[in-house]
Amino acid sequence: MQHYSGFGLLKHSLSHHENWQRVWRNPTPKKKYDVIIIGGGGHGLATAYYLAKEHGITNVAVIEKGHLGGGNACRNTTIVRSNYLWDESAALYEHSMQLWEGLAQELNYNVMFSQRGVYHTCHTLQDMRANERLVAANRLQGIDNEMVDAEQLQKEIPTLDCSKNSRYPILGASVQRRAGNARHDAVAWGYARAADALGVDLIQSCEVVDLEVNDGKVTGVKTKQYGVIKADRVGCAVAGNSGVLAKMAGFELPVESHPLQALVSEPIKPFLDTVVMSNHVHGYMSQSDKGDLVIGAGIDGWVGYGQRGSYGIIEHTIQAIVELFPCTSRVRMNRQWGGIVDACPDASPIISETPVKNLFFNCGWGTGGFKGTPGSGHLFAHTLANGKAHPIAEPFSIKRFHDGALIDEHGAAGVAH
Amino acid sequence: MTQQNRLVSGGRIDRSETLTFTYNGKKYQGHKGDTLASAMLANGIDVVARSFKYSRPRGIIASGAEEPNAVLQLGATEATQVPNVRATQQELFDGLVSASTNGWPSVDTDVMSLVGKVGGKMMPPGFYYKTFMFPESLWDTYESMIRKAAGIGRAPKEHDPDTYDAINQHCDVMVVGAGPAGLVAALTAARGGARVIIADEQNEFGGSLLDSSEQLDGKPASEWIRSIVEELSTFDDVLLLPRSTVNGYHDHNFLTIHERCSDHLADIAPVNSVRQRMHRVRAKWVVLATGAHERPLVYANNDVPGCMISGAVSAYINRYGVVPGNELVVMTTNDYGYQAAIDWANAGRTVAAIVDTRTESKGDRAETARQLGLNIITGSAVIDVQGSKRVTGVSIAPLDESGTKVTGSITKLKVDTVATSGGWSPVVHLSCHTGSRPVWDDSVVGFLPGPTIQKQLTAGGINGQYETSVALQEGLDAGLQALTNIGLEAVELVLPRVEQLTMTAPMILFHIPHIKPTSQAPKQFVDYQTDVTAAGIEIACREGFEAIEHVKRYTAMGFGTDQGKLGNINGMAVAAKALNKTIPETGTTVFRPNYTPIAFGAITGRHCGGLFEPERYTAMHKWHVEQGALFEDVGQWKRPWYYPKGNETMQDTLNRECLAVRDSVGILDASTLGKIDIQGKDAREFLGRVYTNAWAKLGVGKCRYGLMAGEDGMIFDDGVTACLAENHFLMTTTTGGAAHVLEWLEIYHQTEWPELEVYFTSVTDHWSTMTISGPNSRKLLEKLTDYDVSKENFAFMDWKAATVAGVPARVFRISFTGELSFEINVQANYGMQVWNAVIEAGKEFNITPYGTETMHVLRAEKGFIIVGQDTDGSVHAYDLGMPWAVSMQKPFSFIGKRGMQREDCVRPDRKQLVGLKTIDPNVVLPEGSQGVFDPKAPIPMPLVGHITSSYWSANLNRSIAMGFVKGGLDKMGEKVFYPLADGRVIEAEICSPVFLDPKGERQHV
Amino acid sequence: MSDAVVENIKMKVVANQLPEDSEKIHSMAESPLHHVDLASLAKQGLQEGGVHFCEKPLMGLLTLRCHPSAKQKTAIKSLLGVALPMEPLTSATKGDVTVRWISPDEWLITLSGDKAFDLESRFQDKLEGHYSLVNISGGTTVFELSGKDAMNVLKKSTTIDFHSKVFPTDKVVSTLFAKSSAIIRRLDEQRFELVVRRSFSDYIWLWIQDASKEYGLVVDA
Amino acid sequence: MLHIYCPHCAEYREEEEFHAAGQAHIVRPLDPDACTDKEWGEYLFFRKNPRGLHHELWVHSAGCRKFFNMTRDTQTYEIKEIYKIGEKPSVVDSSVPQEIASGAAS
Repeated sequence: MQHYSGFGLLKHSLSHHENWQRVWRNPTPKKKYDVIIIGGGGHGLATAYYLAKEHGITNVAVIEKGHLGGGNACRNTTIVRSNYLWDESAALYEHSMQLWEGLAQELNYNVMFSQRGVYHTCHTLQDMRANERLVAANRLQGIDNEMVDAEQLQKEIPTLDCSKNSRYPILGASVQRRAGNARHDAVAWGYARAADALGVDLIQSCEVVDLEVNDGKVTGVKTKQYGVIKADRVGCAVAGNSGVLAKMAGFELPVESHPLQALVSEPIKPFLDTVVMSNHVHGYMSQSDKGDLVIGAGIDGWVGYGQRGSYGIIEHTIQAIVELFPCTSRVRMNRQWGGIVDACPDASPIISETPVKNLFFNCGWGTGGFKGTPGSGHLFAHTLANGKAHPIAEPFSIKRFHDGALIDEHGAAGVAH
Repeated sequence: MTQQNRLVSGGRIDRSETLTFTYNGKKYQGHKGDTLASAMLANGIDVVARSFKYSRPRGIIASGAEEPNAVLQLGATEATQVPNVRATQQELFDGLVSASTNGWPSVDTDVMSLVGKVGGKMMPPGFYYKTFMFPESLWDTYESMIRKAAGIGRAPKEHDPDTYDAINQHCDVMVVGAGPAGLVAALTAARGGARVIIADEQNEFGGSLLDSSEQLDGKPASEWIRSIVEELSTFDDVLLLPRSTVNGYHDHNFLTIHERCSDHLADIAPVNSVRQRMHRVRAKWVVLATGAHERPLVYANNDVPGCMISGAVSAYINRYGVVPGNELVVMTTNDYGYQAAIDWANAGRTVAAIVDTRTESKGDRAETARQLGLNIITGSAVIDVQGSKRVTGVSIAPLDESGTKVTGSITKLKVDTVATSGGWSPVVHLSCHTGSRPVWDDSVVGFLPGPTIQKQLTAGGINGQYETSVALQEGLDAGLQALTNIGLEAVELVLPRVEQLTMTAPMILFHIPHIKPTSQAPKQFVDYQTDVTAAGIEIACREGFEAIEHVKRYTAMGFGTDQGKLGNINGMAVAAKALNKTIPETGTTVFRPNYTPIAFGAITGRHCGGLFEPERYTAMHKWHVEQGALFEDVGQWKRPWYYPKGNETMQDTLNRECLAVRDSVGILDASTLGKIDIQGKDAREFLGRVYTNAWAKLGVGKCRYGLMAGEDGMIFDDGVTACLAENHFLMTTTTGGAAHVLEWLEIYHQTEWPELEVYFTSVTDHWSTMTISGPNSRKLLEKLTDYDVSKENFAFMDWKAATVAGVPARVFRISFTGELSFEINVQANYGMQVWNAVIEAGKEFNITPYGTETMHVLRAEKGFIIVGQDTDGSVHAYDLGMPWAVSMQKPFSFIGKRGMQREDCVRPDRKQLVGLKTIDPNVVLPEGSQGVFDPKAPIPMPLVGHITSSYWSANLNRSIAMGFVKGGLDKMGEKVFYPLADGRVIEAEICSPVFLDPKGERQHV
Repeated sequence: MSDAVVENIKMKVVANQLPEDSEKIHSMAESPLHHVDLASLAKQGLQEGGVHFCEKPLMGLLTLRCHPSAKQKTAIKSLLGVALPMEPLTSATKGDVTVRWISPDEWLITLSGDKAFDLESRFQDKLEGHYSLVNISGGTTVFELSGKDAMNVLKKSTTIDFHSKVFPTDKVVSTLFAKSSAIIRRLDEQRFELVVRRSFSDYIWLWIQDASKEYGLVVDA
Repeated sequence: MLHIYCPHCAEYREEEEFHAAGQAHIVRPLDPDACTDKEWGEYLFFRKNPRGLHHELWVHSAGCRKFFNMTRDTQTYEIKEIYKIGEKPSVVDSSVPQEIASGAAS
């Protein structure tokens, strides 16, 4: 793998950048792999990378029907945090957070992970209780999280309206200072480049049309472009298509796919160097290194695979942002788009074995997918390598929807963005 | 300062009205009818911006929404600042203040440009992914540097003084674009009796006709436009919206239109009027007549001020009477390009040459050019440009047939303006918003709207039809088709005569070769605003970013505020060449709302400030305000939180209110509790199915507390329900849960048990509810009613119809405080007066109004739960230690029964709600504190449950708390430790949550 | 138990909710916008404008829920003096009684405030079978918007199409109004009636003032 | 923005007036106590979630407050049909087993 560095840039600039290597190959698939990962998004690529790096399994293919990182990986609002409530999810997302730290160096690809802090504003006593509960839990779980009062908050974020006269005055906030943003495309590309360098075949524009299942056991995948490709184990990391894949395998999931919208303003001079989320007025915002205000909108209430939702959601979100940041009223919205989130009833993901032997699913991340990418890949790789879940992943089995051991993250944290 | 580029006559500007505007602190003049851009060009302003990455000087390229460079900061005051306004779309008004956004010390002399020159080579696409990684610790520093360079304009620091509006519209036919095609389509539909809306982003209707010197019926186009607009305005059912951009085309023919009502008049809207208005349109049929954008050609140094697209040159001359230079060279791949030269020559300025990349053109426009004696160089191209802040000359060289390489020697020409035309790109943006992908068409050399399920028609330029005569015909056809589709009769309409010009086929060429390979040639810009060059795209492809989406994301092509209107197609062509694929093979381009940017304020409309969300008030709200109550937001309700007196602290107030209730009597406004009237012979059965406890035997005149669970067994609401009569009940719910509970009852009735005879009606707002609580509450009530409210006649958990303060009331003897309590319900129109009467009568008992906080303390002293505070959707009745509220014997398997019996729900070590007494009675545990059994355990510590409710109890003169503890119900007397943020570890003992009057004697007196 | 006993069991509760003496009815009652003192606003405010507003306070409003059998229909007609409108989104008026279709099994009845109890008791006596009639007079109030721009204010506040082709006089819709809700009926070309919930009436009043600014709002006492 | 025909109000209204209530035709087991944890879990949480034709339960929450069913294409968002509670869909995906359209009260 060609090493990236400032000196490299200088060197290449002398040769007019004509000698840069390809970041990944374009292989034609082999007849058989030890592991096939369906889905070339952040989670699939991370899984492939850790399979090769941590478990030495390199006879691996990632099969992507479109292009790498073309799904939710490039459609999210790039927020990374680990301050979840329950021990199980806190452990999961903190595992991910620790992989985020140092990821750029590990991949030799600058994923621009910026630990600029994430604030959850509180607008009611109920909000305050929920966040104080969260902070207290996180501290004992070994996750940084703290409360700040409205006065302190106003100092830290001057453009945020912390006055008493708004409809739902801000009473305080919890803040995880290690949390922040990362460059979403770079995460997918960085993992892809590193996985490819370790020998993983990244097969783009290859659509899986069926799963080859013999007496309850998966033995390969049927693709539109290359026919059947055999595999000992198959892992699905296809956010937005989990239901479709499950249908191929002949079972249903406790998952519904909904449009999740986001939008950006035009680039303006940075005035917000952190991330602010309000579950009560339903809006959250950060400002990218390009100057765009990156704003997350709500989830549409109905199943939708169209990568677009309803305009009403955009209206409500922008109303919330103007309520929180009155100075944005004359700023202009540039572009909106939508992703497809696979939402579980308890707002926690599934990393699990399935009714079909050797077939494993990693899905249902809801709005937690991006921040979970490294951890998800790391744990799913463990599952695929050993045929059983890593202790951190165990609670996230499909089984919990039968025995009732749910990990309900919206109960306490409102909308679990 | 003189407008040196202004023609003495011609154009659609009003020379009699001179307007003064400011650019970068300097005053200039323009005329009514100018855009900021045309006025700047009239004044000979060349440099309007510095480029994002390389800080190169940039000038105005286009005349409309596609302009990438002239993006300015507007606003005369801090509060009225608007970032990133496109000068080509901003009408000039007197006193307009504008400024360029980048460049230090000024946009004309920018020191960063040196960095750009030197460092530019170090900044290929994605360079930041490849560096700033070492040492890891420095990333924050690197990033703050990057952020300093970020952004174009800036947000204001003060609150927006303007108001915005949104209005909903419905129509049969929505016509987007008021060019020749759109106007005819609209008129056809209108004459047929359709309800029509026609919107155009420009200040006046006419579209391309406004920019050209074309004649219709032998008269100037403007006269035809006027006649059409005049007729359209005579129809009641036609809405004409100039200055209105259709920004989004959403599912089921829902469109959003952004109307600028006052941005052309002043910085701030006139009194009582709105600055901008969103129209939310639901249309039966949509006619897209959005026209086309001209493509510039990609050639070396094509960003030097003075390089423009040829259509824009014509527009500035014909519409604004401005010639943006003196010597022009035109480079074109098609006949349209000639028009700029013709208009330029007719304006009396020098055309140095027309450089046609084709071997020849026999078209009418070329013929006209020849007759004007213009110098036409064929089979050649402008391969390079000289000059930095303004074009000083160009290099012209012959190309091979395919246009891929330079074949001969270079001739230099001295010019100050370069106009190029690479053909036109249909404006298919809106047709893509609902997921339809555009389709490449070789004959059009562009993308056309793809198949869609929307009820959509298209006409004119969007179909690749750029001749006025054809556009008019397509407009007519679209109008007629729309009429037929909605079942209306067509009415005849005669189209104007337009000269049909002959044309020679265009050459398919996007990227002009240089004598050096692209990687070594001077920068050839594809996307100006994001500084994406042809070389950059080649690098991306070379590195393996082959999908067009990869190319765009890696290079940032199309991510500017113009969203690649000029650059995307050229970029795809360059990528296609690099990957040696055709353009369709390379991919297609998707567009998303907005077509052009919209102020957040406009989308917010009136839903801001005091109208962001409703504030719900009870009938006694005014009284609470007058008493100086502080309020708690509960759902949308404003509930009195506590009533501070003098300089009491909050705790002082709570102590006073709490003691008053236990010692004498207090009064609470409980009107916000949800109330549902339930009638029908199966009402009782229904209650039995939706509550966890039994209702079969509840007698008339009796009340009972009930818990409501979901099918998963988890508690989501609770409340007291009274049996008013055999078939008639009144259910109360939590304040926040009222709407949800009503819908919950309805969904089960409508979808699962329609056979049950029962009706539910919300009466939350109908009743004013005031709770008088405390040992003196009976004495107080006696003063207000003749009804016998003695213990004997009015038992605990009974309700009675009685007249209170002269008003018929329903009085419930129920208690949430554990004291003797009466809940008086009267028709809300009488609430205020009855409340006053109670307060008056209560004076002798020193009646004390108390708010939600005191209510919470009092109920906690009794161990009563509050759903939402002591529950979080993950606990069932047994977790709450309320088995008495569950009746497993009920014949019908009530909602929640099966759920709460799942494997995980019957674990003995579940977190259970218990009382907690701190060992130090003076310490109040913070709510939310997390408990552990072993305070010495290493982090992460095993958490055993959190504190849900915790208060100082003035009555018990100690702190009290409720919280969850793993297996807590079997751990009475055991210790739990709460390590706090400040390092303290609070020790508490598990106890019953009933801290006061465990026998319940006080409420039974 | 014997039928005789069943007779005596009270099936539903109907009680007069207004003070006995008519003096008190008026002196004690306060409509939701009482504190706004519209009367003074009417005097002080604009006398001309595109939008007129007034509150019709203290009316009698009742919700009728029923799947009426033929027998019940006849009974209800004689009780109300007008037949239940069975066509969706229609209303019927006779004297001071207006009945609005709300849903296939729900109607909103308005009449003068002091007659609500009488109507309730007559239903109790005369109407047999399954139904529910609930007095919601205290929880609801009635606004009237009129004037040449009244429809524009409604278009800003709801997504309903008010074009007379599709929204003739007497048509009724239940819909969202800004971020609250309202039952809207057209009284004539330029007059509309809004039935709104008490707790939201302040919000809706504020909204109407704001949305009417550009046309000029006249308060009618 | 969906434009939805309310079968009770008999006219089209904007999406804002409605709430989606999830997959239609999920019948509450007649004898919950006889269900295994697995069966109850499936009833509670497991859904078809199809890309394509979907039978959904909606309520006209801001209008007549009545629930009804809708067959909608989750890819194109096209509404294929609206039908009342207790009725069966006429537009069905042949690859979907028919039990969804049988007997279900909702």
